[in-house]
Amino acid sequence: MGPPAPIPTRRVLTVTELTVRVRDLLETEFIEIWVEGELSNCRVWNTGHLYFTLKDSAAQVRAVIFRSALRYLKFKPTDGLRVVARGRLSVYEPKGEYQLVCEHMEPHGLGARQLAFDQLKKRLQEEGLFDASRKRPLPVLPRKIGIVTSLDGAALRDIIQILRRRYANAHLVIQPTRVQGEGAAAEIARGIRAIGRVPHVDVVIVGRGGGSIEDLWAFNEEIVARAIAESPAPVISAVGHETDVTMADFVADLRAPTPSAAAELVVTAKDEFIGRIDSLRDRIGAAVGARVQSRSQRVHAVSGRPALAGFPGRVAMRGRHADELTHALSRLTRAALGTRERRLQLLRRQLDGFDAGRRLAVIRTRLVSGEGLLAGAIARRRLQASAQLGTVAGRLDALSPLAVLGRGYAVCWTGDRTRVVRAASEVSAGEAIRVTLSRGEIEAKVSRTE
Amino acid sequence: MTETSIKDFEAAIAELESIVKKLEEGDLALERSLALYERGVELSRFCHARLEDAERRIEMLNERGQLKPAPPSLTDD
Amino acid sequence: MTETSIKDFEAAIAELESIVKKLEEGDLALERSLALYERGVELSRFCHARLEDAERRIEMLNERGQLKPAPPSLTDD
Amino acid sequence: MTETSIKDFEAAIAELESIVKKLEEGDLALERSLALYERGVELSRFCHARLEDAERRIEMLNERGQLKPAPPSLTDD
Amino acid sequence: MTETSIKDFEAAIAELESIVKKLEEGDLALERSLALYERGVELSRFCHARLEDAERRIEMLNERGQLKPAPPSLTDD
Amino acid sequence: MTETSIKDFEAAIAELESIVKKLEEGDLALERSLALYERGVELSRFCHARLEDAERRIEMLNERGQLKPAPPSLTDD
Amino acid sequence: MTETSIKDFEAAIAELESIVKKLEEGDLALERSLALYERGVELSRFCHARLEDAERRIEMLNERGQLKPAPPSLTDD
Repeated sequence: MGPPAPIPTRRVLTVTELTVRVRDLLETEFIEIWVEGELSNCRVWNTGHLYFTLKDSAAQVRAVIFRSALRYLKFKPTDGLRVVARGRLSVYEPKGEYQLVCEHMEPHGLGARQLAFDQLKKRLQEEGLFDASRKRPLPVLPRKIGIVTSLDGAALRDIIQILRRRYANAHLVIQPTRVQGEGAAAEIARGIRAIGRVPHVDVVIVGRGGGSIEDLWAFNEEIVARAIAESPAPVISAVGHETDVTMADFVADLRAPTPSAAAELVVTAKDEFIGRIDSLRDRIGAAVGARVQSRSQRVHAVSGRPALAGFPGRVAMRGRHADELTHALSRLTRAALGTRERRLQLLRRQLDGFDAGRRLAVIRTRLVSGEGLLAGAIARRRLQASAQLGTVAGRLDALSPLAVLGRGYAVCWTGDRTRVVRAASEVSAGEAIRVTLSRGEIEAKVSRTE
Repeated sequence: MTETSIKDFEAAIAELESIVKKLEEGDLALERSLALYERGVELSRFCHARLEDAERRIEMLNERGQLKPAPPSLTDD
Repeated sequence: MTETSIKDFEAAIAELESIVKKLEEGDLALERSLALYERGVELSRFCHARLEDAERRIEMLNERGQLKPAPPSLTDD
Repeated sequence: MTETSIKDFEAAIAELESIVKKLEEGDLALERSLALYERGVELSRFCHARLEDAERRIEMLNERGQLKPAPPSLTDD
Repeated sequence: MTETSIKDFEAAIAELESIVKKLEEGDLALERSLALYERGVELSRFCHARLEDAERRIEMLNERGQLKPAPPSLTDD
Repeated sequence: MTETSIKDFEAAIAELESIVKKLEEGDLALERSLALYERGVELSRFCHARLEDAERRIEMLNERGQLKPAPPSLTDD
Repeated sequence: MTETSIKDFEAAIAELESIVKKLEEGDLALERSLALYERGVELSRFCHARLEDAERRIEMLNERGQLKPAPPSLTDD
């Protein structure tokens, strides 16, 4: 608490000015102060705020704690109680009184340590030791579980019991330490470091059973907090009961309200593990099985589709079509040839029906007949002519005037054969005459006439 | 003998018949009948010659061309 | 012999037949009958020649390529 | 024989038919009918030759690469 | 034989069908139908060759590894 | 057979399905459909082989590690 | 099986979970899902092994930082 600033001389102030300056001064200078004193005149107004006076043997100061802060007090303020109050100064101008506006109040005795605690907490917080980002996840299955606690007390037994129950073959490494009293903090810090050096310790439980704030105090020490922060394995703090929050709790990767709770946090029950793994295993089995099966169905379905399975048959059908066409081709061509052959055959028969020989024979008959008739006709004509001639020639023969000559007569002609000499006188001697006899003629000379 | 030309067989036959007729009627002078007779003989010879000629020609044709004599059936009618 | 041209077989036969008819009707002069006869012989020879020719041709056709009988398979149906 | 060219089988058959018809109707001169007959024989031979040729070609094709006979089921109908 | 190229089986079958149709419609000249027949035979052989090839290939595939028939449970639905 | 590489089971089944679809749509040339068929058989075999391989691997793992047997639906087929 | 090293139990569980997720979400290629399955089996075995691996032991550090078995009073529970 520094001395007030000197007031300039000869500067006359109004009361109000003075009061304001005092107020400003007090309110800027006494922002967070700790005051120790005895409570008196404690009186809760109907606003819920608590008005009281802090006094010691020589002085007193008026104070107020507002309802909002009053709620968080871990004790009930009563007259006569010695307390340490934290707050700031303010001025009640109408009466020129200053008063302490209390933000926090503790029973006296804890005060110094609390202050140290708060300061440490603030420092560590500023260093970032409490940052959520520093918090490491716990191993799912720690190979070895470190325990830093007292061999006495129920805490260790509880932890062991719970771990064994959950995970029978859990491997525990215990670092026995004192957990209260002088030097306990250093021992705990050393223990944490020692555990940190044991291979395969994947998680460390640091803690103790419940007790008074003094009993738990070792876990508020910086040395412990730093040891926790530096631990290579994540640390679970398990100090006291739920209401006690220690520095160790702030720094630890996880805070458990009790050692038993810490044990439960450290390891999931083995059965649950096995169940979980098997369930995962079953799920991948089922998933892959379903996949293979669906694939198999798909393959079989597509392989069995008629378009593929029936393909050879369809090719064969094409073959049948080709065969049919080929057959039709052959049949039709042969039919075409056959038709032609038959037509030709018919024509041939018709042509053969024209018997040239017979035709010739008929003609020959006609010719021969004609020839015969011709020959007959000419022969008859000749005979006719011959007969005609015969008849007339015969008659002529019969009428021949010389027919009598056969009987010995003769006809005497004049020499020129123009006249028949009927009387001797018609000729004279020496004159030539001709005598026609029955056969032949005689040429003669008249030798004499008579 | 008057060598009067003879036209043909038929004319000869006709003249011959007329001569025969004349001769049959008689009353002809010997000379006339002799002349007629001789003319008749001439005509007769002419006719014979013609007939022979015809026969020869027919025969010749037949020989040359193997003209078959008409079968009896044809000549009989 | 008058060598009048002959058109063809049918004409020849026809003329021959007409000649025969004329001859049979008679009353022809011998010479005329002979001439007709000669013509008839000529026609007859013409016809014979034609007939022989025809026969030879027919024979030749038959010899050259026996007009094959159609194969049974085709004629049967 | 008049060796007029023959176009093809169909022309030959058509001509043959017309010849057969003419011949059947008769009344043709000997010469003409003979000529037609000869032509007919020629045409008929031509046609036969063509058909034989065709059959030979078909047979040859069949031999060359066995033209599969149709399966019984196909030939039965 | 006109050795016109054949594109593929389908073309061959199509052409073969058209040939059969033409032959069925008839009225073709002998030469033409023969030519069609020859072409048809060629096409038919082509088709058969292709089909045999195809069947051989299919058989080869089947020999190489039986194409599994789908299990009853799959084919029944 | 075109021995085009097959990438994996999925590619194979996709190609197989597309092939079957094409074949079902029909109207393919013989050659083309044959090629598709061959490819299809190849793919189908590939798929079957892969599935068998997969089943064998799954079974092997189950045997080795005493894991739960696959559900009946997988082992039955 | 790809024998990728497994860091620790946590990694194994995490990978196993991611594999389950991948497999259950589906649409993986067969090969890939098989590989994942095999990996999953491997991981699950690893986890099982790890669970059985730990010795049932309670040790204690003495003042000199040495590990000693814990007194029976602690282990006999």
